[in-house]
Amino acid sequence: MKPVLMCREVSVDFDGFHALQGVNLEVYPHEVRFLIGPNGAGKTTLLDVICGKTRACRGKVLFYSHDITKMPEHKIVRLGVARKFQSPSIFHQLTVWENMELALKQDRGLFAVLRAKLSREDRDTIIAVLQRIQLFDYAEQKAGSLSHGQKQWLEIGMQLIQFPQLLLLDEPIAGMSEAERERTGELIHEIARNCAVVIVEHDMDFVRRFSKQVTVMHEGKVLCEGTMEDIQKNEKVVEVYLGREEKAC
Amino acid sequence: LSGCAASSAVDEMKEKTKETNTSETGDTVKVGILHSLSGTMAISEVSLRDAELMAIEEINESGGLLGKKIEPVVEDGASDWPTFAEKAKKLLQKDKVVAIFGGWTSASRKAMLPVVEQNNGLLWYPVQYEGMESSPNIFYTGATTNQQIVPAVSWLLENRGKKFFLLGSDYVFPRTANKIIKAQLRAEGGQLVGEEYTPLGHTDYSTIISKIKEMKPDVVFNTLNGDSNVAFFKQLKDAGITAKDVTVMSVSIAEEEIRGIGGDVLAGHLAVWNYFQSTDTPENKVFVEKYKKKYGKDRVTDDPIEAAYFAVHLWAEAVKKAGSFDVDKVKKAADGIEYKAPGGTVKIDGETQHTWKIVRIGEIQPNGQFKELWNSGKAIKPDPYLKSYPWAKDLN
Amino acid sequence: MTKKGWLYWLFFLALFAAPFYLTEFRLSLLGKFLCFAMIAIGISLIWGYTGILSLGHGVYFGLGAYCMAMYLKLESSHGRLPDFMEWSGVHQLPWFWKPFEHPLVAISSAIIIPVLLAAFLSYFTFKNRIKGVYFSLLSQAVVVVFVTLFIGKQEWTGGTNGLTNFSTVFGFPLSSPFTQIILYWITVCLLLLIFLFSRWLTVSRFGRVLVAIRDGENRVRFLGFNPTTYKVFVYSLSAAFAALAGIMFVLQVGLISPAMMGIIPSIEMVLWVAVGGRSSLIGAVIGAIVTNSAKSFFSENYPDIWLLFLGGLFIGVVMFLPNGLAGVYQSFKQRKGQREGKTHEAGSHVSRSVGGF
Amino acid sequence: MLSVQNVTAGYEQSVVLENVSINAQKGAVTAVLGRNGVGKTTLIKSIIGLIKPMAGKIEWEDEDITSLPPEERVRKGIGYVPQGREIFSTLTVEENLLLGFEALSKKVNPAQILAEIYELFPILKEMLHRKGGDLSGGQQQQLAIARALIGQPKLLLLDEPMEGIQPSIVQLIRDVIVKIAKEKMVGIVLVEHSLDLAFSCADYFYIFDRGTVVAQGRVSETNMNDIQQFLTV
Amino acid sequence: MSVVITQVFNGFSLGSILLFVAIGLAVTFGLMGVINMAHGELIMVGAYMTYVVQQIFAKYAPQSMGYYFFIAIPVAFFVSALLGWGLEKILIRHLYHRPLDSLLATWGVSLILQQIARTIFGAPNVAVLPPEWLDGGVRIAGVVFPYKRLFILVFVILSIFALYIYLTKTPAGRRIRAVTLNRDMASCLGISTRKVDAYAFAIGSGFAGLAGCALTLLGPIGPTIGTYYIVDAFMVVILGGVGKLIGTVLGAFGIGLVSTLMEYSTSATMAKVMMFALIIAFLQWKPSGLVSVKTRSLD
Ligand SMILES: Nc1ncnc2c1ncn2[C@@H]1O[C@H](COP(=O)(O)OP(=O)(O)OP(=O)(O)O)[C@@H](O)[C@H]1O
Ligand SMILES: Nc1ncnc2c1ncn2[C@@H]1O[C@H](COP(=O)(O)OP(=O)(O)OP(=O)(O)O)[C@@H](O)[C@H]1O
Ligand SMILES: NC(N)=O
Ligand SMILES: [Mg+2]
Ligand SMILES: [Mg+2]
Repeated sequence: MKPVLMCREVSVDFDGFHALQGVNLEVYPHEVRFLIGPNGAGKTTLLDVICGKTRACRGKVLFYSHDITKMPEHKIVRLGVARKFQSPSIFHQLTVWENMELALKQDRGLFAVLRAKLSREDRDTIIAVLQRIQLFDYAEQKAGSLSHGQKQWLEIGMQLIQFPQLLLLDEPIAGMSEAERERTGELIHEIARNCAVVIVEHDMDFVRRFSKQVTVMHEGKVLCEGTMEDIQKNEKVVEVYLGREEKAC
Repeated sequence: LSGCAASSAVDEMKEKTKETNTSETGDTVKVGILHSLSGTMAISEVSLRDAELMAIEEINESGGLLGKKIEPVVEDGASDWPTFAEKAKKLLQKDKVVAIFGGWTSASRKAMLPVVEQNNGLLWYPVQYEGMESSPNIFYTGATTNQQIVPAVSWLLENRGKKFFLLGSDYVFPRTANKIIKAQLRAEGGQLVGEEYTPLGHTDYSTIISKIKEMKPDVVFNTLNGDSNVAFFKQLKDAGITAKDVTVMSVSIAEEEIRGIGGDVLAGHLAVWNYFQSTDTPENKVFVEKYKKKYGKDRVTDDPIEAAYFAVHLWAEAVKKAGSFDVDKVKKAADGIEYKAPGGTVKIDGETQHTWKIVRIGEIQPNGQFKELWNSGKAIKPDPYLKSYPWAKDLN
Repeated sequence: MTKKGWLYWLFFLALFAAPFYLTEFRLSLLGKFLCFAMIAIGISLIWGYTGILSLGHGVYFGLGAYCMAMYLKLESSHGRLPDFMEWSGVHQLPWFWKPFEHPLVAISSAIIIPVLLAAFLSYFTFKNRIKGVYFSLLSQAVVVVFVTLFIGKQEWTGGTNGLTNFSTVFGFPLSSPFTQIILYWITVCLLLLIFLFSRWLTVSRFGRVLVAIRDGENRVRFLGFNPTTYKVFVYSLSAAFAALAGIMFVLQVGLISPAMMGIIPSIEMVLWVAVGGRSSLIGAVIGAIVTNSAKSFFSENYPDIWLLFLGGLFIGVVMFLPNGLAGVYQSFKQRKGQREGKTHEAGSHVSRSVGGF
Repeated sequence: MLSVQNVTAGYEQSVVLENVSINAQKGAVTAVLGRNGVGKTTLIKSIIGLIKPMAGKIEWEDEDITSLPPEERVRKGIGYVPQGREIFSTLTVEENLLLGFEALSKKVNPAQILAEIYELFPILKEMLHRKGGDLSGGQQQQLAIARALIGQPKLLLLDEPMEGIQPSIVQLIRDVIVKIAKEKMVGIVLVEHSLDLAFSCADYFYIFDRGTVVAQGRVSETNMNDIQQFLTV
Repeated sequence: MSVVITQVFNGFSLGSILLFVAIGLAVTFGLMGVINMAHGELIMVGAYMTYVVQQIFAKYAPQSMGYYFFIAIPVAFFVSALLGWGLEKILIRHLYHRPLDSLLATWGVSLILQQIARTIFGAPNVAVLPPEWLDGGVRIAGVVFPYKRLFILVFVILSIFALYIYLTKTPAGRRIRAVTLNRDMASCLGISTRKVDAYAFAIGSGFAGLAGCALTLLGPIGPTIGTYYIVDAFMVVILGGVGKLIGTVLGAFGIGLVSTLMEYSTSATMAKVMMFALIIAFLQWKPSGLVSVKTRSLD
């Protein structure tokens, strides 16, 4: 099977600080790939490189057969790469509904948008997604007045509605309660039926529960890859990341 | 909004019903005073308003005009040309003034010109300017080029030297003036060693002063306007150039401007005008005394102030002669009218609607006053198109 | 919605009928203010909706006005060289003046030139992701460049004096009240068209993209929109409005000079919109009319100290009416709505309602 | 110690907290639990003073602080780690830390306090001269906690302090929380989503739903499973 | 050769003036984010204060006239600072969360201040006679370096140095920067943001006053002088890069040198056009100025 995403020897420098040093990563369709690693390992930076926010100084990023290493952000998105940021980034002045409407999969050209009408299906899709993320009751509210967790949900919703082929999630369950984590996890697996997902997460219970394949990063490099069990056995991972207690679980 | 429009509509409607042709109903007659009271030009123009108001007061004190009191309507042109046009229109159409006294910059005059022509109004413009104009609805009481610049250049060539450096603000008056000066230099054997223009409001002259130093001219002919003069002269002095090294002849620096620069800084430099506060006539003694008494003893009079002042009196004389405030009649009557102005007798030239004036060259003293070095003796006939100067033939 | 719609139509009807209840002078002022209102709508689009504060719209207004004025100048020169060129020592009409003998060329370039300039500048500026105050001040630099050039190139532009003293347009005398009233009506029609068009833009999804750009431009990118395209489009559109305003301004006022395209007028344009309420189109229109009426009123009645009143007005609006005059109406409506709407749950209806107008 | 009495608070258009009363004691960890959007952050912001309550009273060490601005509450010994970190992004890590000293009115030896902090969060020492905004999410969170600790508060408000922090450091921070509570007799209000985590260090808990307290009690006397119901939908 | 030296000196001299008018703005705009259109009028206040001090000296202490400038400097600073402080207390304070509104309000303030100056001091310019010991200049290799220019150069360098130290090396400066970055969080760390805001704005305004004082040596003093400098001052700050003093310094001297050079080889008008066109072009290349503070945050 062809990978959805292929990172080859991706490196990033920030004024001499090597945030990524030759990262290789392959993600296959329908895969849910967890990305873990100590704070500052470079996980967010890697996602940034994939979605075009940060430019790699070396290496290549391929999305299917497209070389997206140097593509402008919006073109990458149009190819089908969606990204949820670590801190919620939604449009505060627009209502929840309007946020969803903008995120709809659509022709994002100027003239298409000028003519755009909300079709019945679009409306149904939005309503369905809103219900799924439990924000239907808030549809008319300004997104800025949602609580932190609700904003997280809204942003996830906005990614869902794009029906992407690759979904990048940076700590999607931060600030969610246990039940909600559960639901998010299920949601992610549901999504994975149609697309590949890369998730950065620090909650080990969550990772354990929902992961198949986990990639561990450390100091800008991939430390190891494997199932959660494999990884828990890795001394180095325990030392730099999990800590003794986690291992014991 | 519709409420606001409606209410203004109501008062307009009232106006419309009682509307007659002019404002001379009752026992007052309105005249407009339109100068910049705010913005960059206010530094010069506010004094003109004061002078005009004083003249109006004089006329009213001596019984008014044709049995009516003159009522001035003051408007602010705000140093903005479209505003001048708008206010002129307002004065003529709404207030029905019989005459407007106003303007300083040529741009403001050009903006008012179509308005007064279309509404058949009367504008009295009191400042020296670049000539090449003679509107049937404007009277020009400031000097035109042959009453200021042309004689000054001749005098300089005779008395100070041949090498001229031209410095001016980048707008119509200096550019036109310099074009004339260049033609005159060619005709009278002068030499042009440099010509520079700076944007209005320019305040750093170090580079230009370096150029002046390099060119070593005998004379800098200065047509800078407004605040730039302050910067130029202060910095010229700092650069160690005194009036002995290079004489600067200015056409826009009068007593009022000197006050804002400091007489020390300017001492020894020259200016050409038709009037100085120090001009020795009996009329001037009275005028200066009155002006200071009215506006404060630290105030000074100068050429544009005088021209604004006697403009009101000239108009009054013309009205008296016409026996009417009607614009056409006043215009007709104005030809040849004389008035003993503080700077000497002035006379209206009916053909060009400019005034005959005496030309004076003065040297600036540390106390901010002028010492007259030369004058033309008799009033010179205005010639805005320089028709009587052969070298000026191909200027237009 | 319908009630609001009624108010709009009433407002424009009142404008239409103005020649019947205003004197010639007041009508000419109102005509001028309506030109300003056109600019204000454009600024509301870019500032209120998209978050781009331009301090340089005087340039687009000025260019439009100059193009029209060139035609008028040539028409009133009757084949001779325009007067200011004669004084400036130009002996032949410069080549780029020639096309402006044709009214259609003049009018179309009055729109096209400013729009091209706006598109050119904004394309590079937005592509290079210059935004916020950087953009505002950069647009101010553009003003300085153009004003200085227009003043410096006196022989081509009339310098500080600008272009003035026109007599006719298409053979009709500009000074006749009849011509002025026709021009006024054309202005009202254009304003109405601009208003309707802008309103259509803002209530569409396009309008929401603009607001999203204002909220967070980078986030918009990650939804697959290219903000540059959108920003260049609205910016150029607002330049077109300003240019149109310039054309009508010259026809009605009979004068254009660099002072009208300078820094101060450019800032004032923004002030009108702020006074009216920046994210409200009708607010912008009302702001332009009210601010300029206030300016006229204060300066006519208190020529010596009117700046104090005007300054006070700006401060007062900012302090007490953060959303401008339109904000007053909206908060009034909201308070009323809150009283009435307590009963039904928020969000129970997903019908589209669009914020602001 | 800290006593929030019948507080009603919210934002311009909406009331979020209604008639909420809670207490927090010195030397104890008080956990505040609840689903998303129930008003936990609003409560914390009311305590620190970023939101003015519409009704009710907040007392700290038997003094009414309801109408004091945040800075004065902080100087009275209340420390705050906000949700979302709120690092000064263009200031260096060092400057961010130094700002922590603003809360202290008495003279202290900064070097000693900083040394303790570096021991706790070694990564911060490495990044001392980097801009706060350039740090990774977890690094910023550590910085935010460190910054609050520097002020040596007597009451520490922690709004989801573990968000985005790697597991080994989560354990560390939890230990720190317990330690300063017990050893330095600091009162701690901890907003936390993970029931496990909260119960592993808290003494007392409050559970919120829709802006009111729906359950409260001692951790030692409560069965975790009993309260799960409040946290699920 | 002497031409080159003169022009370079002129460039630095122009740069020093630009820097002076921009220092205060670097604080109020660059750091605090207030688009202070009344900055020019604060300069004006400084200039008028210098005039007032001179008048007082002329009246009461004509024998020590030479030293009036040393009194004028602090007076200009403190009066402008006080005005800025009041402005912040009454007006700006309400506008921190609406930065672009500050443009509108301060524009109103500038209109009012101009009108007040016109009412108090009259519409025409007033004259300040520079102290005699600043007359003349040193002559080195045939080139005259006027004392006033040198004085301003030294004065501005000292001012910027003092400001730099204050902002980066003192807790007070750190507080200012923290407050301007995140007002709420700063107050939650125990900083009293109101005080800090007012002080910072007062300091920025005070520097505007100093600039006004220095400008009396070279230029006009009238109600509208502020309008001549305001645009240049903003250009210097954005060219240098918002939020960094060193950028402001580079921006000022850069503009000074380049525009003097261009003025020498073309004309003042063309130099102005080209200078502004260059600034526009330069920002295309470096959108956040010569020295920029970027972080990875999304916006
Ligand atoms: N713009 C930048 N300038 C300097 N250093 C940076 C910049 N961006 C990131 N870094 C550094 O690069 C490293 C990787 O950061 P990144 O955000 O990718 O970490 P992360 O793995 O997402 O960590 P976390 O789990 O804490 O979110 C960090 O040490 C961070 O300080
Ligand atoms: N700035 C605001 N303006 C208006 N309403 C707000 C604002 N911030 C939060 N709210 C509303 O207040 C309610 C409570 O928010 P709060 O942030 O206190 O929740 P929380 O319990 O901290 O949730 P989370 O676990 O997601 O952080 C939410 O419903 C939210 O919509
Ligand atoms: N007419 C003048 N001096 O502009
Ligand atoms: Mg991260
Ligand atoms: Mg919260």
